[in-house]
Amino acid sequence: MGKLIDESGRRTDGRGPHEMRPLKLEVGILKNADGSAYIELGRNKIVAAVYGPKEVHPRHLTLPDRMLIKCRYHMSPFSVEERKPPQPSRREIEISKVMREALEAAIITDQYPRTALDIFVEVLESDGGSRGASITAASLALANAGIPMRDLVAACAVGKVDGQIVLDLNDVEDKEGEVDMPVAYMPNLDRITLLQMDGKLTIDEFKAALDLALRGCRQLYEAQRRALYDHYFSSAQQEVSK
Amino acid sequence: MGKLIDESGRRTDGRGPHEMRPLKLEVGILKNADGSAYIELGRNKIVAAVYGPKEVHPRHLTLPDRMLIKCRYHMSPFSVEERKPPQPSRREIEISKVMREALEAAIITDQYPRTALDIFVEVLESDGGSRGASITAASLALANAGIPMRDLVAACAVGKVDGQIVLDLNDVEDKEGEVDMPVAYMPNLDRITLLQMDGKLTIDEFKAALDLALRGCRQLYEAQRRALYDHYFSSAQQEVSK
Amino acid sequence: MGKLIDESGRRTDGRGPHEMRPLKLEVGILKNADGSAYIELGRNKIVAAVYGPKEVHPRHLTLPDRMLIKCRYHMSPFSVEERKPPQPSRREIEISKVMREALEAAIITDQYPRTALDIFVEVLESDGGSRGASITAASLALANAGIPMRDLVAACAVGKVDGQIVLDLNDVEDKEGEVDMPVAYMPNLDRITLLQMDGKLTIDEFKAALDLALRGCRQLYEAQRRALYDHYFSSAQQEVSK
Amino acid sequence: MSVSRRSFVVERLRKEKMKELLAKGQRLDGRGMTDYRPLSISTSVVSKAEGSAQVHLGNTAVIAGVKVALDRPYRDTPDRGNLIVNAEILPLASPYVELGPPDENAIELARVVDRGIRESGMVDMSKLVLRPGELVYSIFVDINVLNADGNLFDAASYAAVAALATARIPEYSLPEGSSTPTPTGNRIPLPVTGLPVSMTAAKIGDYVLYDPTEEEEAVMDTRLTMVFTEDGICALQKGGSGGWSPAEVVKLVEEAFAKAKEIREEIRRMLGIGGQAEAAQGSGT
Amino acid sequence: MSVSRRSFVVERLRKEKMKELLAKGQRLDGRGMTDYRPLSISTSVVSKAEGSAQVHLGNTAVIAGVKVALDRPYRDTPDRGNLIVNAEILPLASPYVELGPPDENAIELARVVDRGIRESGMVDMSKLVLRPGELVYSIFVDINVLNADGNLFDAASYAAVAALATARIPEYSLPEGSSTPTPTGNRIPLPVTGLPVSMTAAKIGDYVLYDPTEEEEAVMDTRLTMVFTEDGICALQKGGSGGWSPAEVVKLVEEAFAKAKEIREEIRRMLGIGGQAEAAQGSGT
Amino acid sequence: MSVSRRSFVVERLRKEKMKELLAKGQRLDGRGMTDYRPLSISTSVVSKAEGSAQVHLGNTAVIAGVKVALDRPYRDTPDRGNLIVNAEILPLASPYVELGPPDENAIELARVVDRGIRESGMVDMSKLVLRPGELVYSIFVDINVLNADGNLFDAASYAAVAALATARIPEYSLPEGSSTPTPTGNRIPLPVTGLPVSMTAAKIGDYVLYDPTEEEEAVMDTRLTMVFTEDGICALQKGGSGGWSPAEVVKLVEEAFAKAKEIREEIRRMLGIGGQAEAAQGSGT
Repeated sequence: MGKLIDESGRRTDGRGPHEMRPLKLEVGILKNADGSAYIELGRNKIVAAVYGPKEVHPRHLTLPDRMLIKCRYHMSPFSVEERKPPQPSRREIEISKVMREALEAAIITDQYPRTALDIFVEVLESDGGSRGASITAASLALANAGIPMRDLVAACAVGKVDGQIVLDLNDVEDKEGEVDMPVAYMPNLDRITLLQMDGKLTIDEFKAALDLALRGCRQLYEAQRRALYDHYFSSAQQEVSK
Repeated sequence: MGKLIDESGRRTDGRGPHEMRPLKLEVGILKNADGSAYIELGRNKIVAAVYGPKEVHPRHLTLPDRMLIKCRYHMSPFSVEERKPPQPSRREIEISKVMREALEAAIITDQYPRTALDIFVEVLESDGGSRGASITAASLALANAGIPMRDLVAACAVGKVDGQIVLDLNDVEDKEGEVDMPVAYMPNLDRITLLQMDGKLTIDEFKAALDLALRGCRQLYEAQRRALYDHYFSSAQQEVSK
Repeated sequence: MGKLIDESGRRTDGRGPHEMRPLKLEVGILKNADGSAYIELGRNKIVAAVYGPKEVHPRHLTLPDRMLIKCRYHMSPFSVEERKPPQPSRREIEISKVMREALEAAIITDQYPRTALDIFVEVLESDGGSRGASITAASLALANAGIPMRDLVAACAVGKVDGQIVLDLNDVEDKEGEVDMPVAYMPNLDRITLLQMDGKLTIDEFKAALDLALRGCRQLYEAQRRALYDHYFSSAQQEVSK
Repeated sequence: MSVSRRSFVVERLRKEKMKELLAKGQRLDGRGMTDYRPLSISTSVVSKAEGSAQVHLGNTAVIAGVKVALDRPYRDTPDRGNLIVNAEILPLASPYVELGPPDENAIELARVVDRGIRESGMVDMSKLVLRPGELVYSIFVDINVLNADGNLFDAASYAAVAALATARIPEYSLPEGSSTPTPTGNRIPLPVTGLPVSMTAAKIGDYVLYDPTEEEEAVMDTRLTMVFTEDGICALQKGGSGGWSPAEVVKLVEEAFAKAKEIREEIRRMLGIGGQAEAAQGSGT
Repeated sequence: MSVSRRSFVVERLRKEKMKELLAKGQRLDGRGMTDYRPLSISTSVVSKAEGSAQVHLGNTAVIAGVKVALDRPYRDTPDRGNLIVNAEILPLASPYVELGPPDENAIELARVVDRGIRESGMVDMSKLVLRPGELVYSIFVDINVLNADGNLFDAASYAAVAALATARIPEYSLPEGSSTPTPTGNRIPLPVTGLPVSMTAAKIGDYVLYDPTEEEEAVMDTRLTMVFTEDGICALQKGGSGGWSPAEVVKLVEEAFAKAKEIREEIRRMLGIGGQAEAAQGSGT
Repeated sequence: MSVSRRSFVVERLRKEKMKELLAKGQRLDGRGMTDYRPLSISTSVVSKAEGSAQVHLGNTAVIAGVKVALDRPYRDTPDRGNLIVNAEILPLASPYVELGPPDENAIELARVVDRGIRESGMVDMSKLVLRPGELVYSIFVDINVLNADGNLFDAASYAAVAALATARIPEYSLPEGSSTPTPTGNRIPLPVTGLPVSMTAAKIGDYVLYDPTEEEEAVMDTRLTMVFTEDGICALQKGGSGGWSPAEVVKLVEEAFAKAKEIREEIRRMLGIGGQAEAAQGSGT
């Protein structure tokens, strides 16, 4: 019996091992962006926005056969316990890269050659698992912007806490747990587009963790589809009622 | 009766409330610049230079209908009590912006579309009111460069010191006084092109302060015209006497 | 009798005053670079590489009548006693400049107008005299890249230690000696292309020091030619034996 | 935020259209000249921040967060806490934002908000001292512009003011003789004495209009941001490359001073705090 | 390292050619799908570093150096030494490197190597403490890529691991009551408990191949870097803008785990250290 | 300062014209080969600086200011004060200056001036110590180029030397046992022992000319800056992408050493200080 999971199998926030935190998804929340979305997962609060396709600038970066995709993951100074200086940290730069790669796998980039697409994510509050939540939201923002996609990307983290494999680490589990493993997944295409891990797992534990992560992603995927449906259905409603 | 104004109404440097510090203006003091000027106001010592109109660089910043104006206000490391690191501070960046806007109002920018104009100001010694003095000098440098202008811009600060509205704050009044309010003004066009204020004023005090600032600007304006006259008249003299 | 040279005229590493440290030169050691070389001089371990001639980027830096030469001298963080932060120091920026000028004198730059040439030097271990060793290696890398040259550039330092003029300062002599004077020289053209000095010398001492430096450079020059010969001769051998 | 990539033809056409409308006393979005867009403020939106507020002013959206740390006071104010205001116009806020460190627009925004708060005396910084010259509270206010649709100055100021007015910061004690501050476990409000109100108007041709949208700012001649206390004015910032006549400025300041009182009441209502006295009381130790 | 200036026509042709070969089970350099290129490791190559190693993996060349300083521990790990891993893809390593501060590729490289070392527990950082919360050893690992020909992750990891495993650092003592650490004059090994092994594979079309060259990476769909301890896996990093099926990942991890044991033995042999116990013993004090 | 935007056609024509003139022993401005342009030095021009000097050398104008702070000594010189020389080629100095942090030209300028001062022993840094290893005077010399018309090295050096030679710095005392330095209220001169003199010559074709203008530097093959003490030489810096023959260098150094004595006397006269002894005496304690 450890300190992060009690004898009845409850986690610090009362969840069971395979349970995800409360989730809220919203599409189209920013006026200027071509597409946008908002996610709350536990206390994570994250805004994602997409601009493009648009001209490439500076021009020599133009790709003749596909879209150039840029991505910025950024945490607000007040999003964490101790104020984070606003300039991008090495961690934020790495996450920006793996997020871009996770999302690019879903985008049909050759449909708009010689253009650029910017994906911006701002973490207003961070609570463990922010990169997964960011990908989940950014994927909705891409859909909202009308970017041609092969599938939605859903992402969450699994980990090992007090010796158990658990879904969707919260802040304290992320910091004090043994393992953190974020996964991004396109359920329809059965493709993993982000996979990171740190901490020690046996090979069998790894397989169980991956399996659990994919289940979490499928759950998020359903929520993403519902959020899109709600957004466009109610929009359609309004159009009709005009 | 306060510590900055004595019972007979004299300020720390012996001036009356509505009196300006000793002023010296010189035009055309740098050889390489297209236009330049020098101002001494109290212990302020400031050099201004103008380069342009010239090619825009990088080219994508070109404005098709007007001149692109850049402005840099910079303080020398030895210009203040405690050495200032040479890289531009946030204060210098803000002043560069409001200075540019204060001067741009006077420049007929559509006469040279697709060109650039650089305005550089270096504060060699700072003594309170350096932004006003900088604008006053830069305006002369613009005239010296032959840039087409609607009017000259004259600028000074007023403030509240020991409860009184006074003209042209010196260093100690700037730091220990209650209010600092820099104003830039084009007397001929009756237009205020810079207006900043910090500290508390009633609305009536504000009106009095503004009025005093405009009087100061008109005084500087006369000095600017005299400096230009002296510069070009003596030049003309020399031409003739050759 | 000083602390750096003993009564029998031996230096801290056992050398006589006019003796150079053990030297090792290798040509063509990196696969990707267009030319490369490696030098060991005492404990100095330095890699040099050349890329080009190639397109100029950004394009507005293009020189219509000659090659644009860039040069970067950089020390690895672990190359010195106390870890050096990886970003270029002011010292590294200055050395990059004088190195470029020392090498440019040997390059026939007008043979490839409108192109760029990059020279990169990485000091893996530094032991006094690294800029001279860097130039000596970079000169070989240029030759290895097939860049048209007027002559090879050989470079070493001389100095004053315990009152004596000595050749090829080692680390402790560099730090505790009285004078350090790096010299780069093209023996065939009899041209000095780098000359720096700090510390106090009489005019006569300076003349003696310069003389000694040129002797050192000629010695290095022979070693450079031998290294090139070995490299290309053995290459030729291999070609033939195929 | 740069508008350099805008088409100047479109800009010119829009300006003409706008002046036509203005001549009839109309704005593109139908507002009267002195009308503000709908304002909403939500506070305590970020639980990890000591205080936070999200402001919507029409389509302009800004979030501000307050964080607190213990630090040395600045050399010239040994007996006062530190106030640090920073602003970022996030790249997701507008197609015209460039990535990179804060540019002149973000810096100006932060500094004008800072002066409005600082000079109004809204937070009594002299109460944020643990040991003079040695240890004080540092109050960080970070402002993020999430959607830029004009009048960032007012929206950012309202967000910062609301975040400060509703913040609860961890209390520390530093007993005489000790050199390590210890948290008391209490969360205390900041010593807030009143609410400064930022008011911004723009001039297009001869017309003066309040709370300009991004479209209006793109064609404006000049702009004036005024920050008011209950009793007067505490900060001014003129913007844009045109000029104001002195008469226009005086009229504007008088008019806006009156109007600021309404907005102050509106903000108070949204923050759930009463009059100035009550606010002060609510924040007294 | 940027490949943006590569010709996309050439890239496409190469990809087709490569797939043709792969369909016959062949790679451009003749290796089998799971073969690594020849690996060589030289240690103690830089005498001013506390530890150093140069790795050649085919034409990829990397050098790593270890330096040590005394410093305060990080606030959240007061009872552990500091580990700082930095990587530079030197401009001399490839025609595609841009000058400037480390870009996302160099930062990712450093962070993945760091995680592999840190999470494996290779160095027992709890033994690198002189006084908890106050003074610890800071271990700097600086990685330089000298020639970039693919699979930088594995080569950089081997170099860093080898430099740490063979480092001899100056020992300090900090007697109770004293505030200045003094060198004992001894050089001691780091408390090394085992060797993590990085394994990287790339997928091109339906083919999975280990230790990709730069040419292979230029056309790959996706990549996976796995770091293994003796008992399991301790770090993962997926790269590239394609995706892996879950089945592929599981198969790859199982296969690579087995293969990592061979490489660990090879590295041990090159470092002249025996089994894990011996390595641990060699570094205990 | 970059000359990259100059027209190369004009450059070439000018070079030809210049060589024609030089063949007749003439320079564009009529000077002889070894003539310096008129030199003027004003000191104490900035009252907030501890020392300052403005130098005009022909149309080249430079201002230098000295500021002093108390600080820790550098680790390798615990018993000496700190000397920090910084130079900026201000954007107002020339159409070819790029905005931004000091580039290689400004850095080289600062470092060459620094070496001339430091190596000459002009300021006895060992006298600027309050407590060895703990607290010393830091002397900041900031150099601004106001108008760049060639030979910045000499002009900057004269300005820095003049500012240091005439500086009056606030004296501090640090009594045994105390840890806070207190100002004595006195202003004392720096411990100046002599004046280093910088001399620069350029080579165009076969002609060697002193104190080159910007026009001459634009077409020169190479340049040599030499700094002399009373007794010899203390710093050298070759510039430009051509080369000197050893014979040319030796001749130049001998000739310039003699000429430096004249310039040192001229500077002394302008600073109102007598011979070396007097200068040293004037600055004692």
